[in-house]
Amino acid sequence: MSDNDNKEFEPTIIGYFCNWCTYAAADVAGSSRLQYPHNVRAIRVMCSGSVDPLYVLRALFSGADGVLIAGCRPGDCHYISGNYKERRRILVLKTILETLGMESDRVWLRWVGASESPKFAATMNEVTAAIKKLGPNPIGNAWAI
Amino acid sequence: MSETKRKKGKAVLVVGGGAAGIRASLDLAEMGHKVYLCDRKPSLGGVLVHTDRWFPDNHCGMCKMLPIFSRDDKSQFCLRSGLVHPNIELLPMTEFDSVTGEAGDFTVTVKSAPAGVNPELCVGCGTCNSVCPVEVPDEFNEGLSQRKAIYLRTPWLPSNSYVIDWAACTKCGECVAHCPTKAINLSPQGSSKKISVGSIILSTGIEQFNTEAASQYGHGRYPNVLTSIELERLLSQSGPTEGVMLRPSDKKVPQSVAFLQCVGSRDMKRNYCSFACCMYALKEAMLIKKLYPQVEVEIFYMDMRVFGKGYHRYYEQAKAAGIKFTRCRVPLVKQDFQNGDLIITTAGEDNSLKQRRFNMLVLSVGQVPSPLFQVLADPGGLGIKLNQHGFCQTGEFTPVETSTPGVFVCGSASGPKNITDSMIGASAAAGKASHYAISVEWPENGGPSNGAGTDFEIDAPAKTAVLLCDCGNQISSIIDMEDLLDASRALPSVVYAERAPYLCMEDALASIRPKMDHHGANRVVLASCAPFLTRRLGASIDLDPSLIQVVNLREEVAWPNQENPVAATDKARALISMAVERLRLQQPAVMLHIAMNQSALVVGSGLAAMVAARTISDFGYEVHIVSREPELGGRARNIRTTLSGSDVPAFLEDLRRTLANNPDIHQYKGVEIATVEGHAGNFHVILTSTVADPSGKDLATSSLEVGSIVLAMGADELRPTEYLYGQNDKVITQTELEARLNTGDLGDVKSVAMVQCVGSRDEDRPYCGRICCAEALLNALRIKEANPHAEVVIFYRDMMSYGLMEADYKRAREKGVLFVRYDPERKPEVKAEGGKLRVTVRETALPRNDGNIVMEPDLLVLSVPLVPRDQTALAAILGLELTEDGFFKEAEVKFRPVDCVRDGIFICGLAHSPRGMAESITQAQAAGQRAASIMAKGRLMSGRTVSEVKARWCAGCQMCVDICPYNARVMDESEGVVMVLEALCQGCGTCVVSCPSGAAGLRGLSDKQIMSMVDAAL
Amino acid sequence: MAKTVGFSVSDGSVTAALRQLFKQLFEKKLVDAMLVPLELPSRENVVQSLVMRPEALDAANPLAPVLPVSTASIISKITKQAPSAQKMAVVARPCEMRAIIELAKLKQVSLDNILRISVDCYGTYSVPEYKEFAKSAGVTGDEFMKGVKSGETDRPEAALREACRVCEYPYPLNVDITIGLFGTDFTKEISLMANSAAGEAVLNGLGLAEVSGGNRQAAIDKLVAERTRQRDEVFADTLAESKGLEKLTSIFAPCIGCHNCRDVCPVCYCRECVFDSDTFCFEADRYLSWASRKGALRVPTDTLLFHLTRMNHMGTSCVGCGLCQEACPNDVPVFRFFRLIGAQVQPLFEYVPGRDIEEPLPLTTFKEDEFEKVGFE
Amino acid sequence: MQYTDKSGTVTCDTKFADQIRRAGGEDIDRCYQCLTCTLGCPMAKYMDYPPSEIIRLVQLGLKDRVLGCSTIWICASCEACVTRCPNEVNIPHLMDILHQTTLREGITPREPNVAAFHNAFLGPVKRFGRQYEALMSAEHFVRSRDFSMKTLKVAAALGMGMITRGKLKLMPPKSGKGKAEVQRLFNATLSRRGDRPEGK
Repeated sequence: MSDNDNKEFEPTIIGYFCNWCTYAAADVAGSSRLQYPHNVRAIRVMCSGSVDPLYVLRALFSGADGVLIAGCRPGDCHYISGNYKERRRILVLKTILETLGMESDRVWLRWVGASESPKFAATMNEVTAAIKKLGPNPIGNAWAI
Repeated sequence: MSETKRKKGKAVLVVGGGAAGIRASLDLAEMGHKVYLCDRKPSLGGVLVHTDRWFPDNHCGMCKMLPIFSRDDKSQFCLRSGLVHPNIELLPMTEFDSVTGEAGDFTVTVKSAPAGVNPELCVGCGTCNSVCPVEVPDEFNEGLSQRKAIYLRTPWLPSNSYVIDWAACTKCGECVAHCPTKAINLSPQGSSKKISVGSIILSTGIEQFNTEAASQYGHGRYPNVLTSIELERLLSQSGPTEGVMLRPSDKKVPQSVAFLQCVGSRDMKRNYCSFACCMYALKEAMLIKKLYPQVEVEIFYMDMRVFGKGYHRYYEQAKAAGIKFTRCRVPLVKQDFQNGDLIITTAGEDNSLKQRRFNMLVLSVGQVPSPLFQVLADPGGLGIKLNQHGFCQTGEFTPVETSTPGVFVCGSASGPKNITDSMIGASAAAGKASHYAISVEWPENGGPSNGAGTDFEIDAPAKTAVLLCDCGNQISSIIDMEDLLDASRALPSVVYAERAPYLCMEDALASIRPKMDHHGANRVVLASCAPFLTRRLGASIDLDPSLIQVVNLREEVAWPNQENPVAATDKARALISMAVERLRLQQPAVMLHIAMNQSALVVGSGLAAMVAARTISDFGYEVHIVSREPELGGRARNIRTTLSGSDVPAFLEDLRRTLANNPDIHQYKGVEIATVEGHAGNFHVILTSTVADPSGKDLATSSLEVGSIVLAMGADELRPTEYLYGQNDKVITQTELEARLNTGDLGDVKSVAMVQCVGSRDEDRPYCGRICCAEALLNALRIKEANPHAEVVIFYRDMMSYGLMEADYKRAREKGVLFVRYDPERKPEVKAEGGKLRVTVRETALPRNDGNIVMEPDLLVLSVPLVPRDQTALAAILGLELTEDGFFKEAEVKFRPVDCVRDGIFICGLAHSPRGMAESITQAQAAGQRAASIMAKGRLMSGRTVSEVKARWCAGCQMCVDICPYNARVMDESEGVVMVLEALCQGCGTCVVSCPSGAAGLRGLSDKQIMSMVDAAL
Repeated sequence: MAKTVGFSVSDGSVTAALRQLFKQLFEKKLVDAMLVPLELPSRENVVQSLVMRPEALDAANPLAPVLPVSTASIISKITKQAPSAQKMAVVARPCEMRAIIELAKLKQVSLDNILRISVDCYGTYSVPEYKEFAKSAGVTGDEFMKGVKSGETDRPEAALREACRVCEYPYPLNVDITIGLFGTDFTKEISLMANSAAGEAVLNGLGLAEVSGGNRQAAIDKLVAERTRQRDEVFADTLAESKGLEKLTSIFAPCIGCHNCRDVCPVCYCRECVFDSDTFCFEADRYLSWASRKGALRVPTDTLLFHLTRMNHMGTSCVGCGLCQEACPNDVPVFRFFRLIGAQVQPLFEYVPGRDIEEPLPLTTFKEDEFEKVGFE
Repeated sequence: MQYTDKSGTVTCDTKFADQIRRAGGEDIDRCYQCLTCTLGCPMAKYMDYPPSEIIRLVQLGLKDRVLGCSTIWICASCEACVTRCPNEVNIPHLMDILHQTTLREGITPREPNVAAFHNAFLGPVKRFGRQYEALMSAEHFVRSRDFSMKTLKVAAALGMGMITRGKLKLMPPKSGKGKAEVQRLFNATLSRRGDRPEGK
């Protein structure tokens, strides 16, 4: 990427996408030629419920500007209830970050079903715009933590 | 027929690839049969792919149909994207043509439509579509949007290549000129081929009622009159409005929506009920309410047929959500030409006429038999018999068998159905069809697995090849491929990187493994297109799939970034680097299995238990029937005949004899289950006696080792507490009436009143008894038969004469049975006066009079529901959950209706929900098939991505055990640590997160791999 | 099940009365063993000890205001492998008892044959503070209680550990027997309350007369109100000092990654911590790549990540005993953060750690209709 | 079985219901009270019982109410109901049967004017084999017994207008070739009424 300071800040966002729903939506979004920002680097996981808050923290501490976890809509989880359990964990994580003033808004959880490619693209737009607004993740450059 | 005498073919043909066809094919394939699955359309899924969510829980869940065991060689992605199974050969755009031979040895000629696009060459780039000048209405969106003449049938690219609509194609040749892989041929020949199969399953489904035959509703003339499927598209994100409900005329969100029920059903031409429309209307209404709470939604209906498991509760939820219900059949629809609103006349409280205006109107259109049935019925075809309505004729005791031996039917082909019942019928049909086909031999390693013999040594250092696909120029025109090559080569562990114009072409694929060997590479990154597509490619490389990583450069990077090549190249670099990093830490898969005990336990004594037992033993497995009752037969012993006039005692006797004479079937009477330990494949069951004196010979004192368990316990008729039951001997239940009819001691009965929904559909028991309306119809008809002058009045709330039973409802009316609807707020009043019963019911058909019908019947018959026995203890023993109504919970309401959440346990009959006899038999056959199916392989194989425990780290807290939805984690009490039953593990990884230490891990996607990928991404 | 009996105190020594009570439990064969704080011969500390001979109870000092190790950790050590067939009473403070319940849910403690006896708790000193206190005091338990007048506190309060000063659960939740001091004149009589069938059986075995609860609740309410006030002050201070990455980094800057806080935490039960695992072993190149991205890299790495992860893991179960803070060699206010986080996350699930063995751990369960704003549809 | 409401208690007359069924109304039993007929009926708002209720009254054997209602005379036989009825209940035909039954039983029609017209209409048809409007008008005039000046004036004005425009022929129609057939039809129909109620 160019180091040109005048260039608009382009965040790097780690995406944890569920294999069954969100990743399917991502595929359809692509094949429908929906245009959406490039900032999310997706890791395809089997279930949103397998995303450990530690993975989220690790991404933020390593310098990701945001993290998006996306999975099946509530009730649609291929593994019955993984997304419900994830919802609680991410709630705890975001509460901790919020309490400590650590920009909990950098962590996103979204439900995107397999037939929701427009929502997938919209979510990409939404999360990218929101993280852009937040600016670079200060943890990314903090060497002393 | 005995197993040895039966002829067996090499495969099974499944005609029709909707939900039922997929289910039947998967069930057969899992039993080791080769399956041909043909469909007229270019893609599978039938009506399901048009809809996103289904009643009664508003959830998706097609993927839950997919096999639980040995899942690695099969689709492991959304079924909308396609079906992959090593034993299933898909024949898209292919129709049944003709057949010769007989059961066990059919030769079927199937006819494939001319394929203008060669699926082997089509890479799905879509160039053809973009240059095609023809636009026609898109049937995927029910004509609410346009498509080209060369197009994708559904938006889910991975499953299907482009197809040509010959009716629309002008053969201008633009697509041919532009196709980069020369995949298009505008004058292809259709082809036909002969396939040799032992049996055939018809899952051809039904057609949607053509609204031209109901022109009074204005569909097709008035833009804002939609069919229910059209509404599905309007509510779908993959639909023409991206899920925003915009009415067609002015593209505004309608503020009022009305549903008209029974369009194209329950009339003289279609004397049946379409089964699913009440529920799908409720579901659509609920979706609208959820998305647009301010929108007024009203349903105009005649009877709300909420007869299924959980349906009545759903209906109540809908009412609570503010959806309005008005009972009337709207005669016609007018349009306000000023604004496109629809005006209908509806009934007020007192049958007065009310003009109503709605912004949008939805027709709950019925299901009609497919014209294809006529072809199948043709003596030159399969010669199957059709019933009076034009559906495949089946028998009450042979619910999935057609009149032609070796030909079976499931789904709506034998009468309208919903998803649940289609799934049940499909498994039952698969079980039957299975007996006419040989099993494909299961290889030693547990299944056709790719590259299993050529795995690399564990712990050998990672040496990775990176292969970049240009996809013609689809990828390379956006992404700087040379830059990507350089970046890839610089990554740790990468031994070589190169690009190919088309990685998916035969020659490119064939060269991969030799080149890898040449470079000493033992892992490969394929940077090409969607992983679902590339799966096919991966399968043709002779390599353990665990050592292949796919980067989706096309759909994920190039296509969404057509205007931003620099960013796309950046992203591509990151994704490749992540994949390389993941592979660097990846070890070859170790597939594990658990041995299977090939015998089954059936719990229960009724019809369902007996049928399930026979179904399993038909596969040659040992069966143990365990019941608390002293003899088999259950409630069916009291039934002489059914609405279709079947001879129940003869069937029961035959069943009883078959079970008794089979040395592989062991009956344990007067016992119950004390404990169940173990898991699918190896259940250890201990039985205890329920009888005080343990000297009886039949009493089991020993334990049983079984591989699967079928729950088929019965239910009991409710003892009502209302309407003087138990206080007056003229007040009896339907079962008691039936007993009297059977013994003929009904006496000189001249007047009979029946009250429906006694003790059901109320606060205490908010479910429909499902079979009580059928019982009432049957008994009313029998009374009328015996004495045509007898007065028979049925007081009902909603006649649940769903599906083909509608004809019986009509028959009863024609025979003079009077049907009087009562309002649950004003229940019938019953008094005993001077030796007479006096029944007073408000006559709702004459509302203005506010009068009552007063009867002094000789008998008052109460239609009470079946109530499940208290199964709390058994549920706890089995580790299963009960529904709020006390029935056993299935793994998934729609797609896995006979499976339990705990693998290896299946439910049927009244343990699942109240069901009619044919329905119970079907479900028992399905449960039996499923139970036998998991035993078929003799062992259960794990997938490649499974969880594991580092024993030294495990503190034994068992949070993972509690959290695992598959009971794949168990406590090893002797070691104090948790262990994984790999074959049950589905690899979801929830356990890994629940474990605060590093004890739980996911083999194939470890913490370390993920964190390394994160670093690689940044 | 709620039965309250009176136990008279002679000579104004509540400690002597408790020793007598404990001995009676042995004499009447109501228990076979007892885990109870005994004063060390040096008198400098009071530590949990496993007593099987009643005469050892002469050193029992359950009211001594010190908490060197959480009893929950000890009970886990004793019962995890296999519970004893003998009946063992455990005498411990409310926070320890709550941690025991959390560990029982996590299968790290077996409650089989355990009789849980807890005391109303006025707080504890740090071990060094206690050592000072013990120098001048006679029987430390009695000496400490002298400063407490029916729920009023004067002298001891200021020196109490911060965790105790902000504790809103000074009374036991869900134990078998509560030794009630709040709202009683404990120089004359204390009350024993049974909260379970097992507890009631023991009280019946002692053959004591039933008494009314007195004004216990009022005393509790008063104390809790005061402590909640102090808690909120501490929360406010903590937030003022730490909110935002920069301040947070500086607060945690003294952390040397010794993990003492984890080791003493009663509910941090892992056999081995994920931070000691393979997941956190990296090649040199990985360290260098981080350093290159940030310009420099503090080592040992991940000190703040460690604390955040522990908050994620234990935040819902933290009972607020404060031992983590005691254990920190560099005075990182770890406890303050854990209490703060606990106070945020536990109410989300209406969860009070240690309240009820039947309540599932919040992260092992879910409801379908909840938190719809998180990951909204 | 009885039916009771504000206006009293009636014992259901099953024989009456059977009589109507035998007279060609057996299709009423197919009715499931969906109200399509009622909601689509252009005359419903003028009726005392909408069509769906007429069916139920017949089923219940509430003879007096059915035969004494205005609905059966108000029905315009437009056939909108039977066209849309899912059970193809021929309601206009039912109405005809009920007309005949009322007249035959000597019950005073609730809408005498309509009944009068009914008879006035059929009289000339039977006599001439086709309609003779002038005679029909005269007969209706007499049968309806409404000799008020107001009615006379309206009728005179209407009649004159029609006569001058050639819409109302004063001369009787010539006995055409259809006459015999029509009369045969009448006779055949009447002779088939073997099922008329006892004593009538």
